[in-house]
Amino acid sequence: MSFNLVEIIVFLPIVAALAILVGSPARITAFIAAGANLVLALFATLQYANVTESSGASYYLISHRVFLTHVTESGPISFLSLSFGLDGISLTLVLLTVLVTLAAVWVSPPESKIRSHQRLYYLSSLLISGGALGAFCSLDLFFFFAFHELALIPTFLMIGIHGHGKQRVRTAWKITIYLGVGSMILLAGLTALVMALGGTTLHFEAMQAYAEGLSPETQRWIFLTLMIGFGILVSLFPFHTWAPAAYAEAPAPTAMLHSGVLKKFGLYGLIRVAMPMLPEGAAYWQDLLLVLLLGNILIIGLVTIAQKRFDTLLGNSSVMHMGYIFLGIASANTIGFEGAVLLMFAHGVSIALLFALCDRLRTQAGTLEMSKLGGLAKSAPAFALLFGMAAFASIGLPGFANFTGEVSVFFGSFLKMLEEPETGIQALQIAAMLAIWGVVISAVYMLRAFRAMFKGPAQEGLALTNPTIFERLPILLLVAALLTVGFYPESLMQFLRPTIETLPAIAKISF
Amino acid sequence: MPAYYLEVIVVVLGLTLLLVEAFVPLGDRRSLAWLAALGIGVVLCLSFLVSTPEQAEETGRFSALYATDGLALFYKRIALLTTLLVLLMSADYRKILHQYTDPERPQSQAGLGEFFTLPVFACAGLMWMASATDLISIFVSLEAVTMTFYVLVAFMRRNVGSLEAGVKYLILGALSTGFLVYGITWLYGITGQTELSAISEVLKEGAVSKTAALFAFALILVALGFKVGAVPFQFWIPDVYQGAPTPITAFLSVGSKAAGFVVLLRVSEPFIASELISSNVITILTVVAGATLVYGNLAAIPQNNFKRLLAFSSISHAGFLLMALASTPAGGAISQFSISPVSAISFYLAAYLFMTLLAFLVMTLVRTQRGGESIDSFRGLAKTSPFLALTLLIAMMSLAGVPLTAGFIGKFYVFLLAVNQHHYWLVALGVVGAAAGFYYYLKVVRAMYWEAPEDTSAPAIEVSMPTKIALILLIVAVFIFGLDPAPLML
Amino acid sequence: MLTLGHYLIASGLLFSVGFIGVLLRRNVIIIFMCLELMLSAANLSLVAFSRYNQTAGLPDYNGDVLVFFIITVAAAEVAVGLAIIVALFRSRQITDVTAMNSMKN
Amino acid sequence: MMEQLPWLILLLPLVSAATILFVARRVPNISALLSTGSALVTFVMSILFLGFGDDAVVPAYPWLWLGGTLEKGLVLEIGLQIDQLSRGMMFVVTTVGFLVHVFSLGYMRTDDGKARYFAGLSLFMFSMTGIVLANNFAMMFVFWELVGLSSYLLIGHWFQKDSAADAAKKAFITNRVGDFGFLIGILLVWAISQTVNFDRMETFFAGNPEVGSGLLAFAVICVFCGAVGKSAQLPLHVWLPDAMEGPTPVSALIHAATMVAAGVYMLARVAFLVEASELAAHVIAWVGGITALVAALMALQQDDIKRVLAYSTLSQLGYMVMAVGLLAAEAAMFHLFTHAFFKALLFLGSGSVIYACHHEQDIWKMGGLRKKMPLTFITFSIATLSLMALPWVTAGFYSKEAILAAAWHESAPLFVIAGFTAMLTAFYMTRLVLVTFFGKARTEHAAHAKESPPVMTLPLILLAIPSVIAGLPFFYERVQATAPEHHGEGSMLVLAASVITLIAGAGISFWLYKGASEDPLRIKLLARKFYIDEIYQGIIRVFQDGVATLLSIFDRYIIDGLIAQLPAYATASIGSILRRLQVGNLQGYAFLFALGVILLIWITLFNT
Repeated sequence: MSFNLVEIIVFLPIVAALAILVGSPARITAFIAAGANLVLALFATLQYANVTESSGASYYLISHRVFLTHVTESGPISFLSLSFGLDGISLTLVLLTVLVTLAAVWVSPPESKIRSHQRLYYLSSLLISGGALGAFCSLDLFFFFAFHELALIPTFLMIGIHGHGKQRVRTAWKITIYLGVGSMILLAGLTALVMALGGTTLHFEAMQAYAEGLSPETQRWIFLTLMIGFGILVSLFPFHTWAPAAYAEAPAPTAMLHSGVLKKFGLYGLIRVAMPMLPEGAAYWQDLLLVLLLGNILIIGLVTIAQKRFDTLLGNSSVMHMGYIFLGIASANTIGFEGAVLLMFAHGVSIALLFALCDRLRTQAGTLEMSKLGGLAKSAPAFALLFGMAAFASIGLPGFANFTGEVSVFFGSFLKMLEEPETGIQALQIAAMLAIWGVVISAVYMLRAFRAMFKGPAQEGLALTNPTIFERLPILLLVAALLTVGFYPESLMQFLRPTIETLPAIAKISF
Repeated sequence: MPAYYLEVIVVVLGLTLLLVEAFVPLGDRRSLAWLAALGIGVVLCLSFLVSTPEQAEETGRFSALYATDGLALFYKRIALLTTLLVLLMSADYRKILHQYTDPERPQSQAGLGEFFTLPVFACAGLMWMASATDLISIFVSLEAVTMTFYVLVAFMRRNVGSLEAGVKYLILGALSTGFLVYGITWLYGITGQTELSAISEVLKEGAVSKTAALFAFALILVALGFKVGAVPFQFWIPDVYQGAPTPITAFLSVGSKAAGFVVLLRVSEPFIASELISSNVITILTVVAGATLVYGNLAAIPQNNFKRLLAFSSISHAGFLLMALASTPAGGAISQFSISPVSAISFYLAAYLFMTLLAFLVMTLVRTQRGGESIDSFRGLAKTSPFLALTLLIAMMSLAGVPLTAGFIGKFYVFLLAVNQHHYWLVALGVVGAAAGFYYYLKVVRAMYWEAPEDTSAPAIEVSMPTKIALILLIVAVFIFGLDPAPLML
Repeated sequence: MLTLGHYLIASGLLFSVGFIGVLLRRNVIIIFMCLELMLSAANLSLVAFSRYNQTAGLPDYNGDVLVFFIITVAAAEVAVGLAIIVALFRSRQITDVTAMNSMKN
Repeated sequence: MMEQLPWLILLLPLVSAATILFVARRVPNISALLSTGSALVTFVMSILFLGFGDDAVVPAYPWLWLGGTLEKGLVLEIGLQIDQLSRGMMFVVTTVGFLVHVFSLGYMRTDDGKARYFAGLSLFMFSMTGIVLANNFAMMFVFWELVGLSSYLLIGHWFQKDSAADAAKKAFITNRVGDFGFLIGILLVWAISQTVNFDRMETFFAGNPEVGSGLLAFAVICVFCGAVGKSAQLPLHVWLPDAMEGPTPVSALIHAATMVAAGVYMLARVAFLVEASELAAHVIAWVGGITALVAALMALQQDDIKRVLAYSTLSQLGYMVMAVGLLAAEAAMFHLFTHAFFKALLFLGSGSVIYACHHEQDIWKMGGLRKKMPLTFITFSIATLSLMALPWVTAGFYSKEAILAAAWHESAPLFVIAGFTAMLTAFYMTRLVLVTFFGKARTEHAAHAKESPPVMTLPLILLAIPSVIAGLPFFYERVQATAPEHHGEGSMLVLAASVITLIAGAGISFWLYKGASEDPLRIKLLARKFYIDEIYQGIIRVFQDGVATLLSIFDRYIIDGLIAQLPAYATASIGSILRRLQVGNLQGYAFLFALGVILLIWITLFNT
């Protein structure tokens, strides 16, 4: 029963969670599992790097365990199989998950400080991480969907038990049922897709082979269902109302993992399943997607400006940044997709970083009401510096990964105008121009928050301590990740570019 | 070893148990339960050695009456496993039972013996139903099972609820039998046959008057709908499930529902196969499935008695199962999709067995040691006994259809089938139902994990060894078959 | 000359009388009787069918065999049913069906 | 080795900023010397550059390779362009940068955030060099934002002061608004010319001049937005006066000589774009002209010494932008070149005055400093004369002359505006010098003011030299290839106009402010800066914050209500209705059973 590297990466957190359940010390096991996973992921990246040159296949480090076969005249093909594999996109998202998980476990308080259900605190972070890893690496549509849902109950319990604020029970209910409905709609869409593609297999590549035969009408309504399903999971504009409150009231690790990592599942789903298999459907609904993502950027952007508390501000800002990634996906060309995946990585790391700092602020300063805080930079300059870096990263300052992602998304949305100059400015370009105004909105709310909390005269009775070296390490880890991808984007692009250029049914660069 | 030996052995087991209870001076009646459970266990193992029809030597008239195909064996094992676990539950439940049978004499365990043997006879009836392919044997086996359940439901003489539930179940059960019989007569009248295979030939030729055939099917559907808990006939379920003793509610919700579905599968097959009436049959099945989905899931939302909640949950699962049944390709066409409604329904029922009995096992323990059936009596269970809380959490996750549990794969197949047959309205109702499921299944989880226990001094619930093993096995089953459904696929 | 139709109408009427009896009457015992009425209606139509379904001149006796089964099952049902009704009567001294609604919505 | 030199000049300040931030934070003096050292080295290297002669080709580093091949596909690279335009600008940036560093050694000696200050300065030098040497729009945009960041850090250096924190935030956000337009401009130009590299872009536009005029005009105007944001042209000028909250050397370096000039430099770099679209050039010219006029008007009534100089910078920048708009990019660069020196000198001079008067900035609380601070007075008046464009003697004359000549040739109304602004410039500068240095000391501080230490006066002297000779051909040729010629027709008229305006402006101001102890002119409108700040504040409060609160209510109640709460309420209520169907009594159930049977039979029999 030999285990492939990717399987180890996926099942390590889940096994660690079970170990904690059975009784092994929670924080240490979680630490070991998260650390080991980071090392394994880096090892997989190295292996992936030198494998890429040799063969032209799209997936690497494949493991394939067939559970159900479907007998066809040309012999049995795998209907349901637990198969994992890595390509550029899933590798980037695996790295994101592993990084954020380590940071989340690192930032969680030691068991002594947690009131009750200590084991659950660490167990749920590991389950969410394992679920995300499983979803990102799975090549089988069933397990792609199944692993993602692993995180639903842990989030419910974590927000309910360890969350902050009086409303947390209501918010826990809301996020669970909302995501439950979203995943059920997605399930209906996916089953419709499976059946439309012959219903003989759930494996991505095999399904892709059937994709040509689909008539545009079926493509349209299936893509709409998938878009709504994925949209709810990713807090696309009208379906976003669960996200801000949930992230604000969730405990630090859950907020970090859910907004940083799990939300990328829907986007990954759009890139991996919806766009390649339903190209006409995607083209048909592009205008609707553009309007919704502008809702994300402009309307939720302004709503973020109106927030009085920093954690709800962060929650809304994570909803707003989804708009850019959707813009990358909506442009349906290689540059847009590369920008989208880069932005997924960058936003994941930066929002996790911000939630970690925000949680530390909440524990030390007692409140996150921006009007009550002020002049904290005087008492904790190092913390202010780190917070500044995270804030500027999230509003897209060059040198950080977010800017690289945003720039490629914007270039992607103008690529069509470059390739066919006679078409001139289309809906996509107008949407992109309006979306760029989001850059100003994010600067406004982030700098207002930074100015209100850290600058100005020091307030009496409000002192922040500088983080100790041990506390600083996870934050520096995430900042280092943002800087590496910001200054040297080729570190991720060398994997992303070949994969995205071989993705079927999206426009390539031809000039 | 031909298949019907299994039923014979079970009946003999029941009789010996009665004799032992009558003559052997037993210290504690509970040993009867272990004996019964042991016997049932042995028969379960035997069921794996049963020779399938090819090896069976005699063909004769009997094989028309009694089928030993894969489907029959599958549902026999479901019946045996359910009885085994119900016996386990009743062993735990004897204190409450004793309290309501004759409270004056604390030591005497007068009525207890029958409570352990009747399920064995009911199990024999269920096994027979699984392989009944003739109208007469269907009717007889069905009545045998309902008869035993009448007694079991009304067993707690001193408890008002139990008696009331018994009477309700009796009257409405008898009413549905009346319709069953009338349906059988009409079916026999128009086709002149009583074996299902012969009936399907006659219906395929279509030499029969359409309205008469549909009328016969409607009548039979009334009776089977009642048995399975489909919408227009499900009003008895909440009251009877709440009133009956908890092990019997579990037996009813799993055993009788599974047997009801296997009979429904066998009876509806000829009607769906004949082009003459298949479109009408599919329509009525779709309507009933949709209504059951809506009623089962939505009425469960305001419930706060856990037993009643599980009753509505069993109705909602019946809805999903009917959705699969309604997605059989009409007119006997075979769809290229590799999973047939029969295998989907069988897998769903097996998964349903694991998760529901898991929930009932925990509920029996909480009922006996916390004294309440409402969700509030589960408060703070996570602090007082974390293992039970975790088990109930897993059961609720699986019932709600959270992936990587057997419950989800069941729902996944049902959705696949429904989409394959373009029943998009059913899929939409399924989505709403499953979403509502997320709410009412997690209500108890909230009670367990967030609210503090009412009296913090209550001792932790102690779980006897066999029950603990059963719980662990069921949890493993829920996850294993949630990951790899192959072993349970027909 | 009595044809199959007459018998069917008779058994149909009998069945509906039994059914309406169950709906309207309040006393449990009376309801029980009406249930038996419905079963006997089924027997009547069964016998009629087997009488008129001639196969090569001889009536098809399958229906009659089924009648015997129905009669025995009805008997067993009555035995068990009455036992429960008696137990209910002993514990609550009522036979009125409408009084039994301790469990609702 | 020679082609590695440009990389060194770019990365040295970054290295110094990084070392200060991570290593030398605890030891402020060392970090100060480190930063000044790096400024000196870059200054020396930029002089070496001047001797470069041909344009050395520097290998570019592919920063973000988005697709296609390295040559053909979309590759955003960090490439350095060394031509006479960038060499000249580098000379200006490094000279003023180095002198400001030296001045800061004295000015910031006692500041507690000294290490952070010098790290900010080095970061600024890095970003500014990045903009100057950039050979493509993407890289320029990257450093454009980094310059915005460093100005945010430096303006908000004394972050304890609320006004400084707000000024920094205001500067960054206004710059961001400019960057919004700039990014759209870059993307449109990229879409039109299929490249972001300046050289390839130039060959493209040279190749087909009849490219879509409407789209190109919009694209160029968007690119111009970037310049408006950075060089504080009219709509987005509000941040520059507030930026005076930062330490004075910062104002000198960033808000006089280099950063604000970045916008003009960028327009000069893409002059071919401006030429390609006639409508855009027209817009640019008029925005420049109006900014010059309005800024000069506002400068008349300011009492804070640094605010006067800030508005005068605005007005001079208006001149340069107008020149670019009139397709006279060389004149603009020439004026930028000379203006950098004397405006830096003016700011440093005012810094030395403020330092002497114990951080007093209001000119009416000074007076009579002529005798007490002779050196500062002399250098300050030289720079003032150069700003007022005293003919033949000062550098300012030559460069302003070039712009007036260009205005004369292109459009009469702009020439009139330029002339009138020149007069206003003369007026407010004379007022400034008279009130600050002449008459008697009005406050204690002014009375006890004494000359600043040599470390601060040395840069003043060093800057005074170029303020005079920068305009002369022998100096300018060495730095810029072609000085704009003087002897076109009508140059005599232009000369006469500038002389007349100079005398008129200075005269009136001299007559008004000779020995005045408080400001005789009381024009509320100008003192309150045309109430533009208040108007902007109102717009933000209504359109942004008002709409934001409205939207957040809309979001919490209506969207959430419709999409989440309504369905939840609907299902729950249906649930409770269905639940009441369980009536509890047997007859009820039997009745519902009967109803069910009838319904079932009806559906099976009567519809397909």
